[in-house]
Amino acid sequence: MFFGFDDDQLAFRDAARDLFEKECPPAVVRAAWEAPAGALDRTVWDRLAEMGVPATLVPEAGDGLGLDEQALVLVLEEAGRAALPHPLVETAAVAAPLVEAAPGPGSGPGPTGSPDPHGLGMVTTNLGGPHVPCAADADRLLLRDDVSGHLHLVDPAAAVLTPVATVDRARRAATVDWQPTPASLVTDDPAAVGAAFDRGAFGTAALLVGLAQRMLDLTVAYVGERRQFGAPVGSFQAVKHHLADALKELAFARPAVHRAAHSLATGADTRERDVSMAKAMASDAARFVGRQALQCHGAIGYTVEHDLHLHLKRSWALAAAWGDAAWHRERVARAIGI
Amino acid sequence: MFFGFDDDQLAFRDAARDLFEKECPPAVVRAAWEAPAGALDRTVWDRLAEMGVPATLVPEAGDGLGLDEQALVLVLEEAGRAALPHPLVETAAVAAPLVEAAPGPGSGPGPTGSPDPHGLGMVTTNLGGPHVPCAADADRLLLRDDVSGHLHLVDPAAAVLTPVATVDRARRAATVDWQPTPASLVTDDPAAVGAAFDRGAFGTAALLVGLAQRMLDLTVAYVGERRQFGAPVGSFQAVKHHLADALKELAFARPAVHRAAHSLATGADTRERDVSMAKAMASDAARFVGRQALQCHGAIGYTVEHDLHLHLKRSWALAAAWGDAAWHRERVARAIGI
Amino acid sequence: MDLSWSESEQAFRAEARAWLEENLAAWHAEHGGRDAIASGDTRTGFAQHLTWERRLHDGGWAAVSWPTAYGGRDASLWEWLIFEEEYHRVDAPPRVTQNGIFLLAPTVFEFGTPAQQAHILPRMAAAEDLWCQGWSEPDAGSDLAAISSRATRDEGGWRLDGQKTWTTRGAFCTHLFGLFRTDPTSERHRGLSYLLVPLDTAGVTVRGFGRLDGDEGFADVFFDDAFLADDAAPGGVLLGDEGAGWQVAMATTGSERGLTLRSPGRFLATAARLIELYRAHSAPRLRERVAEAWMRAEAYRLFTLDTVTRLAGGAVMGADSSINKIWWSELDCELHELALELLGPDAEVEGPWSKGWQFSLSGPIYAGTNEIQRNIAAERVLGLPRR
Amino acid sequence: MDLSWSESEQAFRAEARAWLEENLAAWHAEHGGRDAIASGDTRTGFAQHLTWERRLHDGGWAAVSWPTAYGGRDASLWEWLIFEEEYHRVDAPPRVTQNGIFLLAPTVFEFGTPAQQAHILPRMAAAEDLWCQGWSEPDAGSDLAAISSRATRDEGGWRLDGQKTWTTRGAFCTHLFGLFRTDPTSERHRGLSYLLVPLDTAGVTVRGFGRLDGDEGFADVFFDDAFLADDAAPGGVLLGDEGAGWQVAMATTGSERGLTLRSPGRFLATAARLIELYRAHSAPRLRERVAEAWMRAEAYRLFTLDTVTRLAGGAVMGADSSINKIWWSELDCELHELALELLGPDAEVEGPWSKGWQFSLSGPIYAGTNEIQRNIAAERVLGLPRR
Repeated sequence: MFFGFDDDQLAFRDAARDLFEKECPPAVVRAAWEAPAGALDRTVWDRLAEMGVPATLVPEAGDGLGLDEQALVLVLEEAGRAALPHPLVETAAVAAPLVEAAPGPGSGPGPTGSPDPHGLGMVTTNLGGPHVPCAADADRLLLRDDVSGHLHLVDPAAAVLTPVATVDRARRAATVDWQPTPASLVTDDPAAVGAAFDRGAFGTAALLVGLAQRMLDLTVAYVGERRQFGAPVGSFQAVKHHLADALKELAFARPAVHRAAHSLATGADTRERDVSMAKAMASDAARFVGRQALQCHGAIGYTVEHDLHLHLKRSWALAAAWGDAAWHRERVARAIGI
Repeated sequence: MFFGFDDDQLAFRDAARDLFEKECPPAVVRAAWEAPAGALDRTVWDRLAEMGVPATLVPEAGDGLGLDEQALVLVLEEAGRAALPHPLVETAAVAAPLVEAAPGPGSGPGPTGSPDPHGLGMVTTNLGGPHVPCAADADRLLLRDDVSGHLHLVDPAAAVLTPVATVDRARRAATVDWQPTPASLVTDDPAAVGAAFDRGAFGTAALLVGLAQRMLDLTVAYVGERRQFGAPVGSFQAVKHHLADALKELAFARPAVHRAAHSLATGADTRERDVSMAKAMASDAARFVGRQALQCHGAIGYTVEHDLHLHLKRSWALAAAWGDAAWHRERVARAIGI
Repeated sequence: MDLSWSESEQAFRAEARAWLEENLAAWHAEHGGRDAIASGDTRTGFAQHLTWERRLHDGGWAAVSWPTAYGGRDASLWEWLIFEEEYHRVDAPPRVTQNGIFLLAPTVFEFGTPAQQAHILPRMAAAEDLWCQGWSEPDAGSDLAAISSRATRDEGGWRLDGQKTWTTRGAFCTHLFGLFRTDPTSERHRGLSYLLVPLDTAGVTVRGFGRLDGDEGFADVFFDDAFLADDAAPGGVLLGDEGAGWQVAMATTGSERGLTLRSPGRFLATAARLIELYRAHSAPRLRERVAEAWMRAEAYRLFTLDTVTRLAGGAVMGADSSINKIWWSELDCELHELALELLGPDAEVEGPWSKGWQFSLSGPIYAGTNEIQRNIAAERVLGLPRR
Repeated sequence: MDLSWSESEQAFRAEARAWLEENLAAWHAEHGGRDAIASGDTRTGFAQHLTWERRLHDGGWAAVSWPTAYGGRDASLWEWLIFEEEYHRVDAPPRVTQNGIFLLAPTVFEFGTPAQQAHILPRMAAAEDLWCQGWSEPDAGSDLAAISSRATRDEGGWRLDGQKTWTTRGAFCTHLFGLFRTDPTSERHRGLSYLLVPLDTAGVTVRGFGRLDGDEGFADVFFDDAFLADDAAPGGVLLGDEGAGWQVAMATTGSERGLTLRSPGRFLATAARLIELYRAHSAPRLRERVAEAWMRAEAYRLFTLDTVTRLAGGAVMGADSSINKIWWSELDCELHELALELLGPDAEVEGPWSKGWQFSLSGPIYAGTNEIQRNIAAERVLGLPRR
């Protein structure tokens, strides 16, 4: 029994953290709010690709890193901390293992010239909900056909994108109108589709843990400096208790996400239940931490000039995407036989 | 528009408060925990009967006080503050108006010789749930026949009582095994039975408001005296916020109970909805205030030597009786068309 | 108890309803339909909303509880409640004149000289003067007494220096009412004065910035040796006595937290829209919470009836305005949270519910954070000891 | 990660399960059936539960993680977790020896001399010496440092004066471990010593009284010039150094709040019983909350696996034991609250759920109130400034 991470996994996380601190500061997230559809800056994505992160779950035989969800989960937490606007979960957790298993169109160097061992590029998907993130920016769209339930890999040029004005503009979301063709089919296996969804829900849970951690960190730092009534705001018991509860909810959600990584990596019978528990707890924890963070920041956090809102709005969107907490609790309820 | 009480109603409340302070101190409640079945001391009840409280809703023509629920509600809040163990709601709110409308057995002086204009004595009922309070102590049992739904007034001697060990022993509860007879019938009118239930739920909501008020008062007094860390416990922000929330929940539940009194007194179309809103809010407020009261008392409140538990356990029992908060919210949901 | 409305109150309601329905439709049409009207917290939307404010004024509905002489109609508190219910029932727009009419005006009625009342109130009701609140400063948020903006006495007026911030709609207003330290030697609550400042005064700079929802609803107001002449306005620029600014301001926070700013009608209307939304997306798991939210909005109405009954009986709004503010601000969050849960994936789309949700999150912060309100309730209502 | 149990751990689980099932049945039979066994917090029940404690000891299960020499079986923390899961799975009785084995023992291992360990631990494991905790005083509850009970140095021992209270099962125990002020000039955390006191010492009076549920689970312990001889026990009556009582005691609160007192197995077993109860009374409105409660029990298990992994790696249980205590105490309340909602009118009947509910309400109070825990988490984990 060992509920922790090995040195390689921790080193992978640290490398990702360094990368995000350098390449994905709040300015990059703000740029993603403003950039026209299709013009998302790829610098941080290219660095991730050089690290092989999008291909984390792809076997070495397929020129991937040959790692599993237990390595990916820590990197995704870091992506959440940075509020990375790019579709990393959609590409690395959802599409890459699938497409590798059933190679879709293309191969060789990625469409954008970014290093890309298996020619997948940056992929987004409608599996997490109708608002497809970075739809106009991605190289490929992994689309579930509502009629057949089958998954297809589609060239964005072959689809009609209708932008959606989302509260978090860095979602860069659109609805997608498209037609499946035999050539675009990736899989018609319901189990494979379900597994892809579960990897997406799990990856989103990891992002939420990272987003929540960052909101908590920002708040702890702020209430330590901000003085009112002649004392740091953080010295008032009400603020202490808000943040102690935020810490608690986050501290107990994180192990659930890590366990889900293990269940997916080992193909445990309980993986659906474990993914749902992780997504439910991470969604609720992120919403709760976000509320405490905003309240403890006060008016200073209630502006678009402060960085908090970048994480806050992302956490709202992701808590609702890939099945909200209630949807996943429902799946847990079935799994425990009630 | 006048959402308040007139001088007579307030004077009636004050008289009841004086009576309870004199005749129903905690010692009387504790005695009700210990007295054998059938041996509940009647002193406070006899004083109430002298005041005419059990006959509050009985017309003057029937030798009652000829008042309505708007007068009764304040007296019931006082009964709650005192944690009166006697079945005042069952007698004054539920049975008296019914039996007066359709005189049941007996009349003239009450069976115990206590002043009793219409010979009803002390009545209890199974309308509020299967555990009939003070079943062995009452003079009459107002029983709903589960088969027909009709209401009967039964002599306790004609029923088999099985005591129930309740957490609040002052409930003095029993289940009742009995047979309806034509002679014992009080009403077969579903509307009358429903109205009797609503008056019971309303009266219980008023008791809960009084119980909660008393628990809040006890706690405010205690945290003002109790010193820890060199300061009164009540000067700590966490304690302040617990009790501010308790105050808030109670302060917003009370007007709902007063409005229910008005709706019943005036026969408003919305009376069912208003009674359910009152019982739901009073039940939740009492449970919430009780939790804060116990937590703010700490270990000192967590003993049977402190009086808090007398009110705490009564509030648990009454929050669940006459339909719990969820049952009444359900009725409100139907009333507002969802 | 008498929970019925008198014939004249019913007539008042009928008149208000008819006027609101007709004029709201006309106002929407005037701007090319409801959807063509932007948020009142944007530059464009503010201008559009001013045309609504002027309609209200022309109809005599801008400030119903004021004397007719000042542009009101001498309505009772009860009639004011009725008007608010009708106003929100038809989903009429937020009042961009709110900080003047709901916050400054009660203070002017209480502390203003007849000359000030005669000058300020009619122009406020007519939306000619547009008032914003200049209280918070970068270092004085919850802790209002930490104000450091100075007003230094000078020949025939005051010289203003300092910065106010989070000033709602400050970038679109013409006037600011604010607290300034007029006694340089004073500390905390003492030595503050309540000044009325035209924003076109030389040395005053306003910079609008985005609230959480991105609208330019906030502003910084910078005072750089700005000279505010005593006669900048008839009746003078000082409201109440010099040095008495704190007491004067507290009267305004009373109305901010208490009765006048957020009436029950507002939340009952939101609850009604939530119930419609629930019917559209049946989600049984939320049924009980929707019913609870409706009950809490209704309980707020009943609590207010109780308050108005007491005020009508001569009582004054006390510290229990603090639990009032906690109640409506948390209720507003829950009403919108439920709507977002009902909307599911569409919750993230810009729209009335997502916008209302973001606005609701400011409720527990503005007008004194709910943490401060809980302190007040505990200390002044329950009498718990201060630290 | 490796979330599988080794073969030896699986064998350990099988052995524990078999022993517990057989002996629990035998113990019930010994007393005329499960329902004939009273609460361990009553005089009768305590005696009945002692026979269970002696069975555990005879089987070598009284303190699995202790060295065999002291009556344990050298089990690893992992095996201890397994044993706890199995113990609660069969719904074995609460440990009336808990305050000795779970609270005092870890401190004895850390601070006791070999002589003290050799004397105290085996007798504790055998339930020959029954230990209660003498910390709280009428004026020292959350504020433990306010202790005023004195131990005055006297020829060959200590003279004890003062009062301890809320001493769990004090009326049934034989020994007390407690904090006494040994330096009369000292204040707060300084000058306290950790003493081991036989309750039959002349001058010591114990008065049991009823907890919230009415059981005689609490006691006052009065010390009236009681002479505690240095040689009252082999190795002496002082645990740790004279005057170092606070540091020694903090080690015990660590285990109280942290790993050893309330293991995940306890709450997983309650959650399993709650799920059965839900199946018996289908109440769809509670389905989501029951699932959430199960998740929280399971999350506590995972959090503990993470903790034990770190402890096994040499880390020490730190201030995060404070959020641990908040989590399980609030979870216990919610699990029982849900059961009562499922039971409806029967919730008020004396029984395992209503008793468990009342006990759960003590969780946020004992072992340092959850308000204190939140302070600790905020100050020591998050590093927020003290007042």
